[in-house]
Amino acid sequence: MSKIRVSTTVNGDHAEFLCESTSSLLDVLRDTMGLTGSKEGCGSGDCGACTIMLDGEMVCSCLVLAPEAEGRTVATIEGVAEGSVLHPVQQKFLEHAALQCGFCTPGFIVAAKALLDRNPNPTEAEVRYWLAGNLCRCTGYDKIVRAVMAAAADLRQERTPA
Amino acid sequence: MSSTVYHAPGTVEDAVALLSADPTARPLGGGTDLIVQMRSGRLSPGAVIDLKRIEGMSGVRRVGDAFAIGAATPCTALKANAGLAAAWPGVVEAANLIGSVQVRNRATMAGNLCNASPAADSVPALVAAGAVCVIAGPSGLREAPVEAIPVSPGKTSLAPGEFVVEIRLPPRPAGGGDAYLRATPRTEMDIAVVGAGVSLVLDGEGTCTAARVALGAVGPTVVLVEEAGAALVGTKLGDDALAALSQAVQAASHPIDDKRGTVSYRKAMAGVLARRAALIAASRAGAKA
Amino acid sequence: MRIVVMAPFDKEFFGTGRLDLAPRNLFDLVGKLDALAPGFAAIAQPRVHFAVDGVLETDWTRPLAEAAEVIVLPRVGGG
Amino acid sequence: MNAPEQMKQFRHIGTRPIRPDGVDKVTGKALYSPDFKAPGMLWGAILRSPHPHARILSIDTKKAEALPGVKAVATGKDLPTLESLVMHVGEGASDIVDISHNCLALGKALYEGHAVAAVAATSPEIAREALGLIAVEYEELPFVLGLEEALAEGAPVLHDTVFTKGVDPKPDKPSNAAMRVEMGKGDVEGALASAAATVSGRYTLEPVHQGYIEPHACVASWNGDGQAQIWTSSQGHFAVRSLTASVLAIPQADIRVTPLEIGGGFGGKTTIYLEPVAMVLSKKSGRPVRLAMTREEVFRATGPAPGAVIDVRLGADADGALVAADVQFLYHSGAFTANDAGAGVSSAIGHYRIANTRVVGTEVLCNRPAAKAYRAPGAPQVNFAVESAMDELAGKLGIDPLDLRLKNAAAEGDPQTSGLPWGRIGYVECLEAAKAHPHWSAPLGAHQGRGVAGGYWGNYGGPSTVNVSVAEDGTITVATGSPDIGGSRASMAIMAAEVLDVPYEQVRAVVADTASIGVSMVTGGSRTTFATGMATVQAAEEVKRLLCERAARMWGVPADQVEWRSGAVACLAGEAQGQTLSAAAIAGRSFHSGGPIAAVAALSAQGWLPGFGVHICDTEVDPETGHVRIVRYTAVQDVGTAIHPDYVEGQIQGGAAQGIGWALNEAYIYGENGKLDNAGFLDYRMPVASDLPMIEAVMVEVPNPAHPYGVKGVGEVPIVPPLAAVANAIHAATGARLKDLPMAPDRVYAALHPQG
Repeated sequence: MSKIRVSTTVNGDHAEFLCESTSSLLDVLRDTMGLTGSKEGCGSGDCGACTIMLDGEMVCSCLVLAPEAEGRTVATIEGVAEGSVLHPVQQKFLEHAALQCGFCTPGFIVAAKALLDRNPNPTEAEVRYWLAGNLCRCTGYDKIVRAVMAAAADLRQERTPA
Repeated sequence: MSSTVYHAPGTVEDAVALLSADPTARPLGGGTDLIVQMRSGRLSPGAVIDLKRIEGMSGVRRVGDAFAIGAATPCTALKANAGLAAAWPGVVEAANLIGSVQVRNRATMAGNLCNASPAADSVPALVAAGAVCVIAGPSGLREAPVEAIPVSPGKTSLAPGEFVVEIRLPPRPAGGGDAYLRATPRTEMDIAVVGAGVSLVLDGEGTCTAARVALGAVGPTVVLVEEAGAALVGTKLGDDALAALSQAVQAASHPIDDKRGTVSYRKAMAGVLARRAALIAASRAGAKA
Repeated sequence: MRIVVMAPFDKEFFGTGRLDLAPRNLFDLVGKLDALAPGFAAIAQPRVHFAVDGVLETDWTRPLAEAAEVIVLPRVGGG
Repeated sequence: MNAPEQMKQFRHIGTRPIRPDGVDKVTGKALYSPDFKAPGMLWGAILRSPHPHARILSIDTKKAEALPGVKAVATGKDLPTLESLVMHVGEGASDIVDISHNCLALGKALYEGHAVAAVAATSPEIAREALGLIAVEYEELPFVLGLEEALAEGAPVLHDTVFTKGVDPKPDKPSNAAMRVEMGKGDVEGALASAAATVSGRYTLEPVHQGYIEPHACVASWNGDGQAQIWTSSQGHFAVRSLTASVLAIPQADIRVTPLEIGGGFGGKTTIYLEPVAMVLSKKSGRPVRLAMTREEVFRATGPAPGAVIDVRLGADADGALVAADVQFLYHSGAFTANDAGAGVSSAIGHYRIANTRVVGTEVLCNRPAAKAYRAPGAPQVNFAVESAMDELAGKLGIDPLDLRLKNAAAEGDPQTSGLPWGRIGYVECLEAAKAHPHWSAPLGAHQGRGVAGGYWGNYGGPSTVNVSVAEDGTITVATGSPDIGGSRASMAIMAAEVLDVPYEQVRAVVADTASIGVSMVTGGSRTTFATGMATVQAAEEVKRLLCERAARMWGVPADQVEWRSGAVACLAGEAQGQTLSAAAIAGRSFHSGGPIAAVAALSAQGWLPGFGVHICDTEVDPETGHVRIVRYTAVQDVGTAIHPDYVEGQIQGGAAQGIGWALNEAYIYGENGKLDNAGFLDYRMPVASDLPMIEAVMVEVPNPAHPYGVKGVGEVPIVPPLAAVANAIHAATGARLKDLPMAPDRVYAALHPQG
């Protein structure tokens, strides 16, 4: 069977790839495009390690067929920092030691950024429920939640300079 | 090698033609069930028909005081529609219990319905609300109540070539309110051990004039329990009425023992959740009555 | 010197939990124990810890002339 | 005892700098096992047994081999026949024959998911298709999953080569009881008979999985000259090397294992599953081969922690002094003899002073995946039973549960279960800190209850190699052989910077491959900060000595006329008196003063001490649904000295969260057919963020006198107390004593509504 040609935008750049009809977008990102920051922890949408933004909404890229990306906009962990300047969520994850093994971290950062982009002042409960689709086995979530709350505070400050 | 073909038709007619051409073809909405089943090898359709490129398939339309929800509308988009969320909070909440935010940004109520799992979260709420499906097929469009779609786990009443294009919710009745609750071990990312949806109408005195109660995961399909609704009608939802509701619900529950729950626990929870959901629905009805 | 052999090695190898031997060091002890129960030396490194006068000792070259008691006990690893 | 180092003012120890590998991990650049690709690489896949117990009559691979794109097929017959040899593999002892047969079954499939054959092909799709073309003829055999069932007369016996170890006389028949370990002293029955208060109970637990988010994966490339490379993540690449070499019967130095970033292990990545198979496929195909597990394969084929049946009896006098303890338990080994029973025996009751004790543990073989280490392996199960019984005893005696524990708590010099005296342990300090913590006396709401439990883990030391080298500009590289699973590069850099009194950023720590550093034991047993840290300190001290010696020679003064001061060498006498030479000044000219400056420390660390923890848990139980919410959680632990407190707290919080998951919802669920029914994260319910509150980690510091900075292992202890802490809190909230894990809503509901 011939492969499908897909034309899309990834982290702001035009990208084209060939894929099988049933390849996941995650497989294409990782194996075809070399963007291995998105991880596969389960392949069934239950762990969130493959979280990306598709047309501005966060989704599990393991549950998106690669051909579905035709004409759409994809943003991955690799595009979160601006060059060498980390996004406040990334910076706070470092400062709060919100990662141990780091495998779930890209998914958490994409998801946390998506939350703060729409809700700059989330409660702890809102953070916890928003991130419930991202499994972390190392941290018990404590430092992750603190890092996201701290990043939110940082971003609010940035938006309303004193 | 993958033998599944991917199609993204631009019209309902094309989608029907593609589905008719291959009885193993499956419509693809959010894919959160379909893709998992394909990956695990439980399902290998000859084709997947992506509905999202069809005009009007994504989004909530207001039709007078009623609502038409496109089959490819993700669950989170329901929450974003203030009118819908105010009119049918139980339905919107139910759809937004499925999976995680990531999953709900893709998952659709039509997919939840047509996956035909007895534990589908949005379905009891839709049934309680009296929702109707618009179905496209080789002979055009037809309508069917939501509860008529699933016939057994994984099986629907849809004929070859048919797919759900829209779910319609009626106008919220004056004095109406709805609610959905489920029991799960975790707070999120879980499958309902039991789910209960209640939609009811209260008159100015607080007396229930109409009620529909539907249950998930207590039988091979989501069930509408008419006796349970009847137990509320004519009452002010006092203890006796709620006890009668629980009893009716339990009598209509015929669950199985599986990895997610036991028969006795499911029956017990059906009673508890129906009662709690009825009280929430009533408070919502009262709030707007 | 008193050699105390704990479970499961007492029953697995020696049929007793008490031995009296005069090893130069723990390498020598392993050799003497293997002579009593062939096969012990093969499992000593992966499965056995020795305690000399109440303190775990992983250096088997340490002279034992002054020691009063060696305990042979199961090695516990971690995850 | 040494002077306590902690009295000193530290420059770096106890600070919280950003980890050196942090930016790679928050930007997605870090390379984990599944991320690695080699040029020309083939994609492998493994065929697994659909049966829990079956004889493999034949495997026909011809059709698979004929499929275009398939380059190699392997079965158990492609692995060499080995002599039985027990090896220490970091978390315990395993027979290399068992490890080989677990990588690829030979003769019999012993559990559903047991690897039976493997293929390598030019694409993952072709590899998967080829699996379907392998014809395996099975003769299904009766299977057994339960502990008591496996020991019953007439039960299917997994191995006709296993005769129970640790019983006298030696059995003359093979059985599923792989090993029996018994320790004790005194007259247990007599003491129980005359005790003022006794409690007894039977506790059960299902197997649980470590649940690391990164599935196992590796790439292997084995050349015709016998030399090979393996890229993989593991808790110990030297263990990967020695085990793979042993399974393949080849020299260890012919394999170079490059450690990739590891996405969680918790004990489960101290062994091998894929590497020898990828090696065989690579040799057959002449190309690098990647093997990676799906999540489902991880659940079906990699190590769960054993389930258990535990019988406990405790007796105390009227004042609450324990007089007797009898603990007898069975642990699942799964398909091959495992190691947890011995640890369970050592970890059951050693935290209390009890004159009359009997602890008996038995390893039981059954048709489940081979049990593997999981964070304090063997301790949480038996602790759940003992600390639940302690709670019940406190209730019976009318004594506060913390006071009952304080009254009996073991301290330095008290005997362990083995009879050895405890060293400088901190159980009493933890109990006192828990009692003084505001959580212990905070008010509770409706349907809420508070539970407490204490526990411990022995920790370990062992072999580590560290190379500290100074670049020409005076910056320092610390290379260790210990995979960094949760921030250890930061801890090593902190310790080296402390020794050298230089800025943290002047020191960079890396994990070196097996060809670039000496042998190091796995990152497991809570040993890395202790043992590899000790080697780091030793090597850094040697570098400091070398720098001083070089400076003295540069100045032409005797070595005792210089001194290390604020990260530089100061001259104390002669013409250069008052001058200083920085590391950069010395190292930059080191080619003319004797050569580059570097030091290796290779040691077997001794003097490790166990860690103790006390956890306080508040639960709220919905009486109508049995749903348990964790309202508040405080974990107190003696950590010796916290080198990087953030990562110490992180260990405590993560361990507590895993323990809470174990307590409430995690369990392997099997169908009647002997197949695992919940091999995925949806139905294997690990806690999600919304299931947990903040977990307050309280670090008590009782320094270890044997470590230069007082380190005690911290990683494993925190998973020990939560099981009972949660159970005791549920009891406090509801009056119901749950003795079977998990305490999922249906179980709690059933306990609250016994009549249904």
